[in-house]
Amino acid sequence: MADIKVAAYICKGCGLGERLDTDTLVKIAQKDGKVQLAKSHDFLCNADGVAMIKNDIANEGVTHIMIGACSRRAKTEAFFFPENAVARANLREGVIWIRPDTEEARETTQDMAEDYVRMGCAEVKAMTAPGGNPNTGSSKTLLVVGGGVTGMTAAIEASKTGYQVVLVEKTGTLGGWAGKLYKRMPVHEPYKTPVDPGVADLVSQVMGDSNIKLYLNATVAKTDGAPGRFVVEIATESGATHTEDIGAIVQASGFTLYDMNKLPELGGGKSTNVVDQAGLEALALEAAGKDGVIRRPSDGQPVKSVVFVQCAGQCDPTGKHLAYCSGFCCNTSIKQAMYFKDANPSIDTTVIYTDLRTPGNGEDFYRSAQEKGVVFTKGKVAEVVPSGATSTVKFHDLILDDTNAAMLDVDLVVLATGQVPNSGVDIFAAPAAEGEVEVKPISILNLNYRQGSDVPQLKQGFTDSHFICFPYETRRTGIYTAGPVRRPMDMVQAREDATGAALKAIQALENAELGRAAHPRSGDLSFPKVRLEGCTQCKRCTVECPFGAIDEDEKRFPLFNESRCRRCGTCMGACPVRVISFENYSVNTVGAQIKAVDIPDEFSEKPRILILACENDAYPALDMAGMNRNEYSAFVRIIPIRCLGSVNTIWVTDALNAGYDGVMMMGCKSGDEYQCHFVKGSELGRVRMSKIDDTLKTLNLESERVRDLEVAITDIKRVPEMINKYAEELVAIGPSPFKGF
Amino acid sequence: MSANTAMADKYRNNFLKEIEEQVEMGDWVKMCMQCGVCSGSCPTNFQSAWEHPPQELFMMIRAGKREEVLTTTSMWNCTSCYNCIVRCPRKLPITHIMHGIAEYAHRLGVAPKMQPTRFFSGLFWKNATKTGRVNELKLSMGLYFKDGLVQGIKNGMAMQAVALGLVKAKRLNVMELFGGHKCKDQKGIQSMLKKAYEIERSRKAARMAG
Amino acid sequence: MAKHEYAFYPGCSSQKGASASNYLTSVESMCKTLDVKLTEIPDWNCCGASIGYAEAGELPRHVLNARNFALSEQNLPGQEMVATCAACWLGARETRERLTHSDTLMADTREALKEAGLTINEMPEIRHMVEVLIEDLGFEEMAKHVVRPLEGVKIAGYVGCQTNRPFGVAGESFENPVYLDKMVEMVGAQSIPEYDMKVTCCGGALAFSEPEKAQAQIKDIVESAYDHGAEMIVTPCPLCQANVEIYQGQVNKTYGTKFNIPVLYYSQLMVVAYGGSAKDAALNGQVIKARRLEEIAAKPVKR
Amino acid sequence: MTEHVATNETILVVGGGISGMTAALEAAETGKNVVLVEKTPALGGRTSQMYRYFPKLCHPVCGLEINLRRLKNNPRVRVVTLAEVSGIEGDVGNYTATIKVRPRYVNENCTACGDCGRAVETSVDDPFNYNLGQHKAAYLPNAMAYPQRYVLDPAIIGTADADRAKAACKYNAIDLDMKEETIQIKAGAVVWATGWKPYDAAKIQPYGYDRFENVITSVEFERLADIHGPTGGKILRPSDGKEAKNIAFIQCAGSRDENHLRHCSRICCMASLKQTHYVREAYPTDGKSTIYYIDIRAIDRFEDFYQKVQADPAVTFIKSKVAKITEDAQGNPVCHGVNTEGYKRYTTPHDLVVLAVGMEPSVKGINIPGHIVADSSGFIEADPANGAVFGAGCATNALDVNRAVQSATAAALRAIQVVNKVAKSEA
Repeated sequence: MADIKVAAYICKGCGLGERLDTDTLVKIAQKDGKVQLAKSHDFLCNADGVAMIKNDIANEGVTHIMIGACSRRAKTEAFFFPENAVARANLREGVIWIRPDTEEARETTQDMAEDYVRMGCAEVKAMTAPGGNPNTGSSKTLLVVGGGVTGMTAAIEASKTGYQVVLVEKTGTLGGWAGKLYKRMPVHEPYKTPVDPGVADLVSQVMGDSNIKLYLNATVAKTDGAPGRFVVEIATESGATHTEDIGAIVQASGFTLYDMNKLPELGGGKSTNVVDQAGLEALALEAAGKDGVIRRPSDGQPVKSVVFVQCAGQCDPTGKHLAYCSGFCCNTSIKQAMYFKDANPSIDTTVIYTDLRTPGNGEDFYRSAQEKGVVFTKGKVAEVVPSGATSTVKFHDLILDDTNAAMLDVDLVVLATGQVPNSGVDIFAAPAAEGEVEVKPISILNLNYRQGSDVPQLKQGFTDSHFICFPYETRRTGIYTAGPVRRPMDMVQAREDATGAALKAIQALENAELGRAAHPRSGDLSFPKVRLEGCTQCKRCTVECPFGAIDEDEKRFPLFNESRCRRCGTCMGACPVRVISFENYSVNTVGAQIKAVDIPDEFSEKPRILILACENDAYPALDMAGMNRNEYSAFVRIIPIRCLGSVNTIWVTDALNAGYDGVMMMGCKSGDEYQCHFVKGSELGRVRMSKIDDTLKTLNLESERVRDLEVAITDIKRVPEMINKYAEELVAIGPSPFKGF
Repeated sequence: MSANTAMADKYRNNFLKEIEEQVEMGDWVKMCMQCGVCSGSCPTNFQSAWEHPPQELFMMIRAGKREEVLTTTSMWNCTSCYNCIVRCPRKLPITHIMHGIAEYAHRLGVAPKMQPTRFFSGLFWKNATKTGRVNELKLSMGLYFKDGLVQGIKNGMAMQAVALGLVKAKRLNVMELFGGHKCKDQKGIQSMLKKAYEIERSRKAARMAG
Repeated sequence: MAKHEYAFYPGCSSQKGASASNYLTSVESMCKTLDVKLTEIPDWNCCGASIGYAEAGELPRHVLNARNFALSEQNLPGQEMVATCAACWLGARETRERLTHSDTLMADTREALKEAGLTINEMPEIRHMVEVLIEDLGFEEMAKHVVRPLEGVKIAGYVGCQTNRPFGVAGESFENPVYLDKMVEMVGAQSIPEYDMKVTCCGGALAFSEPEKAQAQIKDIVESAYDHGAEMIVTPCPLCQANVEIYQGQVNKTYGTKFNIPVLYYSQLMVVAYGGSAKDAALNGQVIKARRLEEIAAKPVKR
Repeated sequence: MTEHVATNETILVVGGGISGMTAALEAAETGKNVVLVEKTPALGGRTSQMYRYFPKLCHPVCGLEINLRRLKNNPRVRVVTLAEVSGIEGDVGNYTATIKVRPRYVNENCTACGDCGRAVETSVDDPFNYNLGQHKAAYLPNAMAYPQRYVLDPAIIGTADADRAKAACKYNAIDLDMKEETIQIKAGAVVWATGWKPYDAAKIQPYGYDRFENVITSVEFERLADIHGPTGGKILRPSDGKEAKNIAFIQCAGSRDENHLRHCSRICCMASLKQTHYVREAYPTDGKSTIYYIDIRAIDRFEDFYQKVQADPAVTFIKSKVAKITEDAQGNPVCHGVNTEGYKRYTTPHDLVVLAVGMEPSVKGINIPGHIVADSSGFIEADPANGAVFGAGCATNALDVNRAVQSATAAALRAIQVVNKVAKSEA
């Protein structure tokens, strides 16, 4: 390690000076922390205090800084030293604000502060300022997969921003679903009448754009590499494959209408006069090409009555069909009903729905349809019975509570069947059971990743993302999904989504070149380093990485693709031989803190509890508990961690061996509704820790000595309560037998 | 063939169209989104339920339930309080539609025969237009005696206290039975109204033809 | 030359010996004090009222009102039409709205009017007396004339339907209009803003045809007034006044209640507060005597 | 966050809610300089006042924490709080925005130690809690507030309280002489992300929001459920502090109504479905929710959330627009109406009524500097006439958070396209 100079600064402001013996803290930093320079300051975060630190960096050659003041979440502008390794000992939110200001509490409070100073010094010494990722790529070309409205929009917007685009479309024409439409819902006021889909315009923009390289009748045969340096093989109809260097990828593979043949009870597949929404668009286009009269497929007679059946095979709680609502179909049926009414008001058009869903200005569109005489009936369609050239639609009229309601002699029935995402292979799907025939969907990206060929999916085949706050963050860095493959959506949203995805892709390739991490640790220059000599090829890191960043080289050793890495540290937590580390976060930076704590002997009646707290939720919750002066035990020592997934069991065993009486782990909610910003981190951490009991047995320790807790950022009351309760329980269990060894 | 069957025949199975063309404000019926705020706002619906509240009538019209709609007593319970109108999120003039459907049912002669409000409504109009001004006494008497002499006397007795109070307070004048208030130009009023009916009839016929 | 002049449309119920004759009397005295000149529209006719709908149809109803417009325009050019009856005001105003928004309807109306030798060029504005008081005079002006405040009298302001919906008095809410409460306070009495039946329908014309339905409404209206400690009820509408007042006896029979609360017009309160006699206020016109008000009316005027 | 100089390669983002923060951060993390202007004293906006998000029931402040950390680590974003854009001059690639900055009376020395808050005696309504509660006139806007810096309410300036605050501050962070100032910011493109405001429930007269204490809005209900809220997360009703266990949720309070908002606000149904979980959470055994609705708009992936709530026996769905609310002797709001599914009349008392109020764009009524094309509801429409002023989030449409973030990210790219052109032309 290059020669480092560590300086510790203890702040006396915000009551620290009054509540703590800061002179002792300075001595502790020197004596136990072994820092070369230790100072205290009345008001460290003000201009003068910061100037002092800057001066020490400039003139004293200080490289490592330990700040004993407020939480690492506070005063970030003041204590901003990007060139240096910095650790913060949280003496304010973490000590004086959570302890009573009483004589009897004074000693334990001081103990706490002293330990945090020791820990801070130990941590910073184990850190180095990140040097940056050496294996960056510099390709500035985007790959867009899918030539529908979403894909074309992404391509056009990226080009407008000044980037090269490779656009791959599996069919012979651009346009996708939208290309098959007669008209679309209006996008500007007035929201009254269907308008031209505007696809032709998009197509000509793509065609005329020199930045966009178009492959038709082509698919992605292989995707290799990482953001900034993807190598993509594109297979074309002719059999020839082309190789492209790609910086980032937008997957806009769109959707397929749910197959109406799965709905025989609604007449699906039983009669040519029962069509899905695509079928109706085709009839409308055909009519537009002739006399404008939409005709009955079976015998070409003009349609005089049409019924639209909403939620056909959707919103189905039984699990037989789609569980979700596709969102766009109500407006689509309204639009299609207008095809008839605008052409000939005397055509009877009825929409049968359970909940009509026309958000935003769609409400105007709904009103307009009513004005045009489209009849809306709240009902559940039980059966569509085709006979001869017409059909009978049997339904339960929910308003008139008529279970035997029926529409007779209906010329045409349109089933609104909804969207099924084309998201490729579900790489984490359970293998087909015995006898069950497995129809594997075709891969979209053919990723040459250790973890599989496509972007992981969440529920119902839609690609996984941190659904609410960070919708674009898939589990494959530099690959962004957009359009109905991400969630059901209409054209307006798809275009918006495509534009956003284009930005994320551009951002990814720009940052990949600079070696900067992508969301959520955006800009982090650290990256995992591995001591291959120590590696046992157990493959846990390659299996567990939530982002599929790690492959295996030909010698079966883990092969890190740094620019795929999101810096969560899950690999580090998974590694049984502890050969993986980050410059600013490692088994050592945490381990050193654990060891730095001064463990009183068993007679002192001062138990010690180690808390490993997720820095995204648990740690802020503890901070805010402090801001609210919600007190908790002085026996805890808290270490923020990047993610529960990064917790290496060695920390726990080391702590217990060192005589800690208990360990609490605080991570985010896992499972389908996960709240972990690294998607699977907390889940993987939990799985790992569920096995800790065996370790405890070998040490013959009670299983109560380790506790795994789900903590949310709002638990500012609950967490202190849990801590205090646990502290009491440990007293009952008695001190750890390992004390004083 | 009765006016009713003529119309039913004319509009075959499109009752909604019939209502739109033949009923005052009928073309608003299609705009209802079945929120039910009208039904919930109606005082008489809450005192003693309507057979079919407004929003349900609108749905029945769309469902082509002609017979049930035209023969129900429901619309006749309207007190013209206008609560439904001011609360309707689609701004349907519900009060007027109710009156309109009632008037249409009455015109076709299918409205419930002895529905008291139907009777009173007609009575009121005749009373008012006969002389140009309402004669409250004749109006009340007319109403009491609608079910014949005996019932009329009963009704009269029942209302005696009320009537007496009004007489004492000089707010009911027995002399009204003989003559009473009236407009000078009654002839003008009569022919004016006659003309109005002609025009309205021809308009509705035209709509049906067109 | 009076401060304010209007073409007056009293309506059938306000005629001599009719159910709202006391309303008319009190309005006349009120207007004298406020220097408002009302000139009755010669040979005015019935508005048709909403209840006439079964026979009326659309055009005849409007033509009937249009005749009054024509007469007003012809005989009292430039003057706005003022109605004291809520139903007359509403019927007339509705017609005016429809005619303004439909040229066909207007054309048809003109054609029919010809038969009576009348025509419309400019339809007059249709105002309710309450609007005139609030908008043209204002509370301040009205208050000026109070010489005998109705101190300590607690009065429920019963607005009812037709002065309130669908048009209403400008700036008032359909659910909780406050102008009557303001008037009550203006005459020095105590208002009951929380009176929750203030816009409940009195049953309107159903009071005649289906009394039990109307009386169920009336019961709620009166009961709530009692619950809120009201000594009397005030209203701007003849039908409300009649329904709520004269059926209390029958309501008592049906529901075993002991209702006997006076129901007055705002104009009657004002006349008394303005120093007028019981006669000026036509208190003798009450079926349920407003004793308390009569006592006050007997008191000397503070000057 | 630092004080970089704005040029016409800078992107100005107006509004510091989740849309504005997203646009700002996405642009900054793509290497652009951004000035982020926020009207209130702290970033976070409307979502930071919510207790949980649908459909995951996670906490908005969790995402806010991440966004704030991104911001703290990113020198490219300059944040200006208590600031409103009063005018925008110039054209695509070369705008100058005039920004009014209201005084905070607290400077960067503030450590958020809280001494001034303890010293001050006056309390004022707390807008963060929709005025359901009060806070001291020297206050930290909320627990997650960024900048983490106290604010003095103008009401106490010139009073003894202001002097108390100043005297209490050991770090001379309080500057009572601060005045409103007007600054000018150059920008090549502008992202307009001023979000939405809840529709004024008092205008929905039949529901008596202005007359009945126990009729509240959906946004207020969020504060009741939130641990940081006025009741510390207990669902107690305003009139008497009684536990509100039987709660009515009324949909389309303002939305889909030509007397109020013509558009559907999209989120309200989901918000109410989500809030039934709050009732369950607070009163697991005897909490009851009733949802009065016209159509439940649980669009796309939210449908299964709807199905889960439907399966909850403690939740009842009634297809009905409540006609009116009255109050009974016990102060219970009583809903009157008709269930239109089969015509059933009801008169039902509840402990508390929550109006799912509609979304009104904040831009409505106020005149956005530089003529923006808006629809009749006041939402900004995508239109070439807007030049390089791009709407984002709920300023453009009634959107849920997920869609707002989408929209903001897209707007960021549109802005980047403009400043990239500027950069090219200047290179």
